[in-house]
Amino acid sequence: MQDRRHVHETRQDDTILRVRDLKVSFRSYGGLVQAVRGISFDLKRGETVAVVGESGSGKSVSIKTIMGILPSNAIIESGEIMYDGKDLTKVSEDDFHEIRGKRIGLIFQDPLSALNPIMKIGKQITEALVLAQKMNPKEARGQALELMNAVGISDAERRFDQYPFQFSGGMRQRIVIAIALAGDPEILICDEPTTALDVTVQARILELINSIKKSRNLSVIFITHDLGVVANMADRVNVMYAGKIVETGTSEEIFFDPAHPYTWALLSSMPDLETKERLLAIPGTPPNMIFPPKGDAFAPRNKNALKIDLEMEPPFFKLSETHYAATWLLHPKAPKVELPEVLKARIARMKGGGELHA
Amino acid sequence: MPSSEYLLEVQGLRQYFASGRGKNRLVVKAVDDISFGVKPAETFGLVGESGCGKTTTGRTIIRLCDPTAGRVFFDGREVSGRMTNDLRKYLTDNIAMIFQDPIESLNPRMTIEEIVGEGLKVRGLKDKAEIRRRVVEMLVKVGLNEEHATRYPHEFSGGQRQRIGIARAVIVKPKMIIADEPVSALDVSIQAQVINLLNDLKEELGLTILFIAHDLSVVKYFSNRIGVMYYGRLVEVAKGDDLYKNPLHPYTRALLSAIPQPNPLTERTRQRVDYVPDRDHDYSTEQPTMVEVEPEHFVLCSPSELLEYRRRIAQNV
Amino acid sequence: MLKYIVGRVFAMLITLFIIVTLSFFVIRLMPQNIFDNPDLPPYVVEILEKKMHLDKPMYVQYYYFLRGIFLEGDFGTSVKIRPSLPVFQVLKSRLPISMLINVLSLFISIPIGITAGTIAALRKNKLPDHAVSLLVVLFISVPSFVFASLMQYGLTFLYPIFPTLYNPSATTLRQLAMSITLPVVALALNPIATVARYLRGELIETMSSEFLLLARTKGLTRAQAVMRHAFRNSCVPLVNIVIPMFTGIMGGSLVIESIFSIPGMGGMMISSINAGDHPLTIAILIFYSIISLVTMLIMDISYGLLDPRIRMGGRR
Amino acid sequence: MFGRYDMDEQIRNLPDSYFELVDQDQLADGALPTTPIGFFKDAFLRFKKNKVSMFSFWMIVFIIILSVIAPFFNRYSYVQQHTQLRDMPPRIPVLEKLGIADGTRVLTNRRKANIENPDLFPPASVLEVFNHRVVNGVEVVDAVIDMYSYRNAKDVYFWFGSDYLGRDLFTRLFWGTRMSLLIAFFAVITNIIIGTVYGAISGYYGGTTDMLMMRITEILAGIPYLVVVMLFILLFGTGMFSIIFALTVTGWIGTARLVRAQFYRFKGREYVLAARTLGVPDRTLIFRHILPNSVGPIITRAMIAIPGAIFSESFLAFIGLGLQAPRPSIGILLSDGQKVLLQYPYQTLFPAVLISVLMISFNLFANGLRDSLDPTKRGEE
Repeated sequence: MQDRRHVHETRQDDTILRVRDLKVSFRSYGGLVQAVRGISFDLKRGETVAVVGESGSGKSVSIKTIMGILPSNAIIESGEIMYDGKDLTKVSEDDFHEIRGKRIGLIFQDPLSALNPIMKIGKQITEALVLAQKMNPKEARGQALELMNAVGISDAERRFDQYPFQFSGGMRQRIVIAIALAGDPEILICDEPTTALDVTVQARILELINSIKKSRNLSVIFITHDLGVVANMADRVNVMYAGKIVETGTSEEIFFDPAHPYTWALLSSMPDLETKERLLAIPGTPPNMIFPPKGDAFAPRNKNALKIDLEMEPPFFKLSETHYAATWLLHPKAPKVELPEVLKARIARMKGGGELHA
Repeated sequence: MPSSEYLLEVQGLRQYFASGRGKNRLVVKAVDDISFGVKPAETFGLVGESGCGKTTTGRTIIRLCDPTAGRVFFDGREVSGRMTNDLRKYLTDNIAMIFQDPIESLNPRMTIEEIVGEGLKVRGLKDKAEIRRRVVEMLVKVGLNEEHATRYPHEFSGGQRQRIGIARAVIVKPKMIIADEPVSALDVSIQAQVINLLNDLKEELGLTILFIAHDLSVVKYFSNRIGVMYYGRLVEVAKGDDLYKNPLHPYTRALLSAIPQPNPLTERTRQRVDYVPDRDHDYSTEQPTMVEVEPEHFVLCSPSELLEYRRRIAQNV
Repeated sequence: MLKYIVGRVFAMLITLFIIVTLSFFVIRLMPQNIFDNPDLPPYVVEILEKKMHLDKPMYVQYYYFLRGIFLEGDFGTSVKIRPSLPVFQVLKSRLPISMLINVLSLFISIPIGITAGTIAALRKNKLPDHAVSLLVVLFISVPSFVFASLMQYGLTFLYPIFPTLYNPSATTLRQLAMSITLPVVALALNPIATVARYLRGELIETMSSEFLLLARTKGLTRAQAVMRHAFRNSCVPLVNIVIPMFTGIMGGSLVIESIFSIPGMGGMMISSINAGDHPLTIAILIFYSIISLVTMLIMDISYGLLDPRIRMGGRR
Repeated sequence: MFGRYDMDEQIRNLPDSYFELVDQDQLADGALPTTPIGFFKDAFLRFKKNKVSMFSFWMIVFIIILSVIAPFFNRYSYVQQHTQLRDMPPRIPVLEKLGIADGTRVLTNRRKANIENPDLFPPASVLEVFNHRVVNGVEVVDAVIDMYSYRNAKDVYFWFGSDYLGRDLFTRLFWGTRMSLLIAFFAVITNIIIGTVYGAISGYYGGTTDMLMMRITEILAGIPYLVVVMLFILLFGTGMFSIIFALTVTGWIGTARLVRAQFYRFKGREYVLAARTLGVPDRTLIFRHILPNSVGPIITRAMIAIPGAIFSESFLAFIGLGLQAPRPSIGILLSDGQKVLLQYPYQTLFPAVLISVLMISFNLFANGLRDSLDPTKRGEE
């Protein structure tokens, strides 16, 4: 289970985006905030990769880096983001607008603040087509109307000339999706696209993203803190904590065979509709990223912390071809630590399949 | 008529907000004729989407706003009438509130000791050492320590602030607590801390809780009974398990079907149900009323819908 | 939108009415009689008083005063500066040059201020920003009449580039331009700084907004995103500060006109105040009020036009 | 692809003792690394770091102190006239030796005969004669004249010169500064008090009260500031209090709006609601929960209003509606100086510099204050 792993350079033809050892920091008044501390992951064509973590775990910063929209006080300390033969961390601002929109699209968390309040939504959808792709306005309008229909905005002709404040939250998010799709990108990055929405609206937006992904063969990076959403969307999952990926695997591996204590905690800290037992609370608070802890960043909050956790950063241990976790508990010399009872029970229940809505 | 069964009883509560005048007058029926009761030492969950009036309901009960119509009884005494000093004292002595936003709900200019101790001070406690002692005792109870008493809110993390908010509410020994989305602004890993703390306090102090949230999973985990709200109306009230096994109102069914579960197996096959009021109800001839379909399971429905619901229950059991 | 405009016009009329009423009572409460000239024989005073309805009770006088202004456009008669000339006539001769200077100051200050503010925002915390900030503090702090004096001494006396005083007999455009340059510049410095400071703040805020990020992720270049989204959005609230700016210019113009001896409303107002020609003073004040109320109205309406949330009946 | 460490030798052979569980059953919240700092102390600390604002602050203090004590530096009073010594140029001991402020004046285009006539110009007073030329057959020169010798007042020093009535401008300037500052301070204090009370009532009670009160301010604000001030002064005369009140008539509206907005915002804040549910009385809510949180913008506004009031006062003085003679204010000095600008520029220079420095200082001070009182920047260094 802990074999030496080599990077398979040969099998990268279906890999569309490769992130390697990315480190991003922010200059702040208090010091250098180490937001992302060396993450690596691949995005394959046509798959959805979820990045799960709580606020401050560095998930939004990593996708801002991919999009080249970091604020000016950010520093990319090291690493590369390989896309289409180019390293996106080295692409200049002047060239980056060729990639944004046309190749990589982004959907925002808050659809209200993401739309310009005083510009007609039709114009917001078409402006990139007209300005960046030199399409003539009439053609662009036709394409925009098509897109609006595709994302489920009915009565598109009339709504084309309306302003964002005339739409509901769910509709605004649909507009943002239409804008992201306007450039016909091959990668779609979703930054908590449903956090600001109600559950029923969220369900519809997730369905929409899934169906668009299929029909356009998109590769999706999906950022969220909601494991339910992850289960719904993701083929593969990266769990982030304190600026690092601590576990990565397929959706099934993460949900049914989690290996990192933080993943355990995430899975068992929130009740689902059938939970009765006491929740497993993670004590303490996430670390201050100006002074990230030595060793395993999660150790101070981990009931099963080992001595080495406080000294040395754990490497990735391989559990399967697709499943890796960075925790010393997987070291052969480590004591066997059982899954928490709550989690065991829950996984058993999950594997039994939901009797929900049979 | 207040019955002895309930500690808090809400009857036909309405809360309308009007804006504009003349032709521009716009009335928002934030809460529109809702009735429910909360039994002593139980947790009643109020769930619904943003703008459904659940927060307004909580705020109206504790009289942060005056109700447009309807009556509210607490322990047999009406608390919805004209505000007198006596009534205010009765209300504030018995019901406390926990708020949603851990940043917004603590005064940035006051120390933790002042914030938590304010309720004691208002109740006439003058002895500073005694206030200090009780504040520290309370802080320890919510997992903080004495050193934290002299601190200002901005020095704490979200979860810690929320625990301070709980300490502030509990220190005055209320009989009931209205918890308005106490965990929704917190990070996932912190939510469990707060939920467990609330659970412990509830056991230890025998608190009655009105728990308001939009997350049905959390509400179901935490509450004995649940009320589902939709656009100002209470559409279904039932015990948690009944609601989950036998959702009757189409909105409840839509809500349940929309909740993403952290389980890739079920998620991939999940069938979402939409709720379209105009399609799902025909109220052209019959008006819906709140009816007890089975013991302790109330649904807002018309007589013909009632028949249909009864039939469904019979099949399921 | 129509409702919005009607509402604004209505509010403006109420304000105007209040100003007129206040003015009326101020004249009447003036300690001395406006005909206290001992040279006038009593019967003349009597005739005059009759003609101006001064022998009637207060409320009747008030009625005539209102009627004069609103129905006949009659603001009264000057008593000292240009005796027995209708005030309206006096104003008419003085108005054009004042308006020329004021409107010119406003019109040059807005583009310059916008440019400076934009440069400062785009080069935030760099040299251009610091330079603009320095000038902003200087121009906002130092009163326009200090600048006027400074320029008058420096540019007309030490280095006589411009004429010291306004040249009333200017015939060519060049002469006119030369003689109003200094007053216009003196009046424009403060508005330039105000616009620059305000726009810089607005732009910096808008540039960190999510919709600007979205605009960039669409594939617009930074310049396109800033111009089409940040810039336009930031200019809308500028309308809010243009109103007080224009009234500020008109106020400043009183002093500047007197410094450069410009025969405009300002000079007239100062001399009428000092001479105690109250009907004239008050007429000028009412006139000023009307101008600034109309400016306000125009700005309110343009705000509505620029911001769809108001135009469509939404809320501000 | 994932780790910099893989399961290589080094890692496989880590000592066993490393892999013991740490006893971490008690995972309580630790003590905080920071020391508690109250809001105002924090603001003060941050303000102190802003060098420009600190400098402005000390500049303001310096000018205030001067305005109090400077009039006692010499033996003149602000009304004392020296009819023989009108429009004297500045003359300051010590500096005069360096050729600055030495009481000289350049007279241009004078007949040479006159300059050389000892009855007109005592020989000691003529320091330099230059630019000899002939105009219309008359010999004409320019000359540097020591005005103090010329007027036979060798031991007289008008530090900033004298005005058209021979009054000492140094004394008048700082007397004037004192008057201007007093007027500004009083006007602003009244503004802030009225505005705060009005805005607080309007914002706190809301509803119909608020609507009515806001309609009133809307109409008042529609009347141009200048018009109100002038009507007021026309009616009540040009005394100091009349000016103060004139500046207050509509000046408070801005404050009221600001305070109302603050109250409106804060009264809906959850901590205020929380206090209400605890039974905290209105008085405490206002003074303990709302006001302390809105005091930052109010202070900043007051600081910005002071230079505004100084400006308005000098503006009124300029158009003849200021304090009455012989009382000086900066505006009156400027206005007087302006009349003789081209002949005696120093009469304008000193008040112009003073008012500029004062206004710049107040504005910079207010900027720094605003930044340090901004709660969103709290804890930053």
